Amino acid sequence: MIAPENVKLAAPQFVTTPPVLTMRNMAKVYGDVVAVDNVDVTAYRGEVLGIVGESGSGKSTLLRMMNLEEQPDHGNYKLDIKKDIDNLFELDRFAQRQIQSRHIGIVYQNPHQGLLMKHSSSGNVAERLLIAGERSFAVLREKASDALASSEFPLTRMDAPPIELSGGMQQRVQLAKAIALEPELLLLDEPTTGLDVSVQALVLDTLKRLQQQRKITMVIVSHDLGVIRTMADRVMVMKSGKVVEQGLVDQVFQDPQHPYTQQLVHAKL
Amino acid sequence: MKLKSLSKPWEAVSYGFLDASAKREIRRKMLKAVAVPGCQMPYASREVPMARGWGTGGLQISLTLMNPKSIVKVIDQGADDSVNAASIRKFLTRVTDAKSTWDTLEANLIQSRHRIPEERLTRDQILVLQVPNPEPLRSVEPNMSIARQMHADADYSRMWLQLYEQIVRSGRVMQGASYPSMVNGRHVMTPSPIPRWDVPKLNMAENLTILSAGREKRIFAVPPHTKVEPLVFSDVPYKVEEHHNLTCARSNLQGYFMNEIPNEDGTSSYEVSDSHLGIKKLNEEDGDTNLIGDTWYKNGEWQS
Amino acid sequence: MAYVATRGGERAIEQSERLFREELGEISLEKVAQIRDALPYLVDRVMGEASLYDQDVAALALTQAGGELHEAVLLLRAWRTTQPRICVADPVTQAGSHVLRRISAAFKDIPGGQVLGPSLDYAHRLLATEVLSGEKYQPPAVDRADHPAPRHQPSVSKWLADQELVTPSANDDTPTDEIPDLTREPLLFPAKRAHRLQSLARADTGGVLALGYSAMRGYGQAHPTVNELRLAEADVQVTHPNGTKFSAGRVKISQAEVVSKAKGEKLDRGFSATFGWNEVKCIAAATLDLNAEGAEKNSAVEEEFFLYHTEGVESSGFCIHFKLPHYVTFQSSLDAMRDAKRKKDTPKMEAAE
Amino acid sequence: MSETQSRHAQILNTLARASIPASKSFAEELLDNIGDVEVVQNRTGLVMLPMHDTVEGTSFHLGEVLVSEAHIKAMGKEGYGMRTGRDLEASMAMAVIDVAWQAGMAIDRIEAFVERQAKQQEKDDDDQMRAVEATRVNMETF
Amino acid sequence: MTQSVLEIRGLEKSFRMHHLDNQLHAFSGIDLELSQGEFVLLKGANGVGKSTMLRTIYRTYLPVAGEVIFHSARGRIDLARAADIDVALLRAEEIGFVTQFLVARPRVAAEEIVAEPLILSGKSRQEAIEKARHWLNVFGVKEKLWRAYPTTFSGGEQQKVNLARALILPRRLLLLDEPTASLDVGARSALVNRLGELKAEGVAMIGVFHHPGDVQELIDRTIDLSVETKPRDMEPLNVAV
Repeated sequence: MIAPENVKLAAPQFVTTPPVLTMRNMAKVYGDVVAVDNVDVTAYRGEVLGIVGESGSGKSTLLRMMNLEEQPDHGNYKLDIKKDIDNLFELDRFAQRQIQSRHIGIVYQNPHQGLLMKHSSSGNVAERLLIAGERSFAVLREKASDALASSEFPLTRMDAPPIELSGGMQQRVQLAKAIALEPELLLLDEPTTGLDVSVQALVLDTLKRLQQQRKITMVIVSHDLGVIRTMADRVMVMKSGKVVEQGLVDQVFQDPQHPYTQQLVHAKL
Repeated sequence: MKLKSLSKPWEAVSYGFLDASAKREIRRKMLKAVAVPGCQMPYASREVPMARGWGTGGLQISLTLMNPKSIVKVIDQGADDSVNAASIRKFLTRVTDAKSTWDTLEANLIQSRHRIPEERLTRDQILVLQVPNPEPLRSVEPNMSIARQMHADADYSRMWLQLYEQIVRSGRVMQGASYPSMVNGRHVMTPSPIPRWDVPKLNMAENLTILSAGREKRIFAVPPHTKVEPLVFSDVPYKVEEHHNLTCARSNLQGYFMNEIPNEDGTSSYEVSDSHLGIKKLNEEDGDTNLIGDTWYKNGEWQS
Repeated sequence: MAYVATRGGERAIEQSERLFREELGEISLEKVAQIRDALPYLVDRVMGEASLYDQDVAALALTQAGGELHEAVLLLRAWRTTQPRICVADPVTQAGSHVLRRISAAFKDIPGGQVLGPSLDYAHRLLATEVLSGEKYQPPAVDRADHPAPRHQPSVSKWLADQELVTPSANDDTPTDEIPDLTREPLLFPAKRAHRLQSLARADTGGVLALGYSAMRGYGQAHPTVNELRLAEADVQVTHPNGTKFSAGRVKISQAEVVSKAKGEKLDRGFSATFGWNEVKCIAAATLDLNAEGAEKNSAVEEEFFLYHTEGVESSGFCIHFKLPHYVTFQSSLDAMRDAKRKKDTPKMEAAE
Repeated sequence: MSETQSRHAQILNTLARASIPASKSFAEELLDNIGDVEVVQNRTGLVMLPMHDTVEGTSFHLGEVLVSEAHIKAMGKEGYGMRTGRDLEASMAMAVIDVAWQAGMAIDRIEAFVERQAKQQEKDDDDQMRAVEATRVNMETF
Repeated sequence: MTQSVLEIRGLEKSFRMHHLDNQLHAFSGIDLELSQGEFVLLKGANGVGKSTMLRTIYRTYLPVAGEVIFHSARGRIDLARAADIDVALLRAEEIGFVTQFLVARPRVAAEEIVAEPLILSGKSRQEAIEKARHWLNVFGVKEKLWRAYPTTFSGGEQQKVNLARALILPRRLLLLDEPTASLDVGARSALVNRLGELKAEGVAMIGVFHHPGDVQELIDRTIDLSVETKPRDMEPLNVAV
């Protein structure tokens, strides 16, 4: 018999490049609640890793850890771009912020979390470049408009503040900000939740195209199985802080192994 | 023997008003501030007999630095005779028995609100600037705890962003006075609300400048020969106020920072902001010579 | 002959101060005594906000400032800087204070009983207009009880702790000389609890009330119930050179402890105390203390927000400093505005050059 | 605490709150026979008054109390007076009475003076607390 | 001697339905070998597990026993046990799965969708688009539709776009799950031609066809699953890949 777990743990035979992101034994407890319970994550260059689970499953906490916003109780986090650093969580706050601002992009569900709503949209993007030390106004303008254009944001509105824009446009500004420095890792936390279905499709499409063009490694967290199915190559299913199942996205959706995944898939399909 | 003969009369005010422990704390914090140029050092800030916001920060520094040999100049908005300058000068000399002067060249301690004199300061002079808001990040981050963390991280992107936004909206950097400046390549400080005209005077200056905010309880410093660079984009140059070609209606001085005086007919006339510089000019016209010292600007042009 | 500017400024400020003082008129010991005796609660408020306890000096400050509260507090605080610090007294404890009023709104009755003491809480607020017609108002005397109330009262807090409804307070064994003092060291955040409570003790009554009230109305996260409110007198316990401890006299203090209505298994609590009798400040300040834990950044109940903004001397000083000339900074902004307008009027943006 | 020290504390407590005119005139009487007095300290100043918070037990400063202080040496003893307020002569009077009591001078008269003052203070306190007791809310209503 | 592409031994698939506390058996004991350029037809009655088998090879379904040895250009690998990331890599480069269903994305033009596999495999955009237009033309999609969004197309037109996309890139192994169903005559013959070309290029194919007659001339071997295995029930989920 073939145990599904063994398949999951099989060492890659053909893919020999090291993973872009490797997390081992990530754990976080809030009070009495175990938010993340010894989770391992591996993500390879150019792939889209989906994480599904209900609210409270720990998926967002895990994503915040990937963004170095949240420190785990224990665990090991390595990014390929910083090969010499065995565990990013052992770095001081300052060094973590350097990595966060230069190598990781994030799109939050709530644009208020990711954007300065009253600054210009281009300024929101420019801030990322400023953090990285860009000091030419002309270059800031150029790079901000490039990033906005890549996110399919209409450049006629590049100096409009996000507060005057629709939800879909706000997410494009977030996306432009996230990709402005061409990060190795793009994190998406429920990026389309709360948008109209049609707008949601457009934003997902932009994401997909961008991901393919730039071969970015993307981790997308959502409770919406449809979003994960559209976007992800591989998927991890989380429940109560644990990964109950992971696999290729079609396999997890069509031949789920774990009782919880079966229940989830049956309920949602 | 009577109780009266044993008891002392009821009165006690220390020399220089502040008690020894307060002066000691301020001296220590000034040393720290000099050691880490541009970094804000918190201090207790004692209450003095003047309302907060009226120069109590500068006053505490002056009171700590002064001795009976001090010659102090106090200016407010460039003027020695402005009401608050007069009030502070009166208090300083009363509690220290020091001499006061209006002449920048004669003073060894200059307490100022919002201006740096036009005549170059020397290594033997200390400039004390009164600071209302010591935190350059205040406009982008009102929370002090977060702002402190940003300084620790040298994270000034929000400040740059503010300049970016101003150019996007108005076509130029709109920051008037208090132009945020990088000190010694590490800490961004507010040079207190001096006009942009005065900021270059801090860069690699001969004199020590101490900046002190009494209400906000912060001291910071620009030691002599320290870099002070206004935050500017590499392709958008720093611009001082366009006062190069203005002429003082009273003294005929030209090429210094001016005050605009609205006329009844809707036009404006101008008056040199460094009031004692104007007085010297008038006195030179009356026959005195060489009253005006070396100045940072000549004919409106910066002299490096 | 050298040109000399007229010293208009110095003359003007001198005459301005004279004008103010002339209108107030003579200040005499009798006048100060009258203010001290007629307005004890106002004197209390000034002593509390100045954090300097002396009724005579506080009454003098009030008289000299014509009743301008912020000025009076500033006068006292500035004078305080000139006085040497002799020593630190032993800490006032709940058990050691002489209680003249104590009530709890959390319980109908409490060990030791509800003692109203002097209060207008249940009085009808009617103006004694007959006084303006020349009649005298003579307050009726208190019908004294045949036995005195106990000097000391048990604390409601202690009872709650015994019931395990609150986490009992640990005993702070900081030597008195090392108790943090924000008049000698800067306030930094997160603030030491001793700094927070000291700052609230000195805070502006109106400011604390406004922010505390906003928390009570729902901008905070916890709703207060008064667990125990006390007006008391406390001994100033000092030490004779030979080591004997004694009380150098008594001062009036007020204190309030509030509790949140239970969310978890234990009640959250807030505390405040101040010099003088000033109940409203203590309840409002204790409400801020109650709400501070885990408060949102930049909300009114966040420690940094309320401590900075209830410092009466700083806030009033900063507010009136806007009367000082600002023409240099204004000029600098005007220059930028005019330049920006010129650029708008010409088509090309300099920034894009 | 020794018995003497405890008595000393009672005397100091009483003297600190004693009538100022009475204390002064009594001290003046004592002064005639005290001999040389060295004044170590006589000043007004501040006593920091901390308090225990009932929530976390933290000691914090309520503020400062203005006191007058007198510290003298006479007859081989150190006399000390401190009372709230700014009256330097009042604290000096306290120090004088204190130093005399410690030196065993005019003990009977001092004890009698202290006794009178203590009684008066007791009476004032009792009157105040009976007024307070009248404001007690009787909760046993049914 | 042609090279072996796929060696299946003792392959078994069943589905465990936790919520029904039930085990659904699909097939067991399958052995199969496939060489370069070989075309194998899977046949058997409805519900015998033909599609299930294709999906098990593709790893949409996890086999419960047996081996699926694939001779990749990179070496030999057991698809039943390979790491997900390796399977994903092989799907991108060597193993294609062709169905009649298109997963179109909004606001992506037909030619972009078709060109995508080529772009992902590293071809230049221009070259990929040219090839895409060629194949759209071959499968009979009118030129005016090339730059339109397939989300608005009829089912038949979508299917053509799908085939063009699925077959644009030569693979080592193609799994064909009734790709001809409901195709019009022209498209069907174009498909058969294309499959023939691919076969000639050495692509190994294994397929399920509703009308095997359509591909009669390509078939090298037929495997009857009704004989090979004992089916007990239908597939649990029938969801398009």
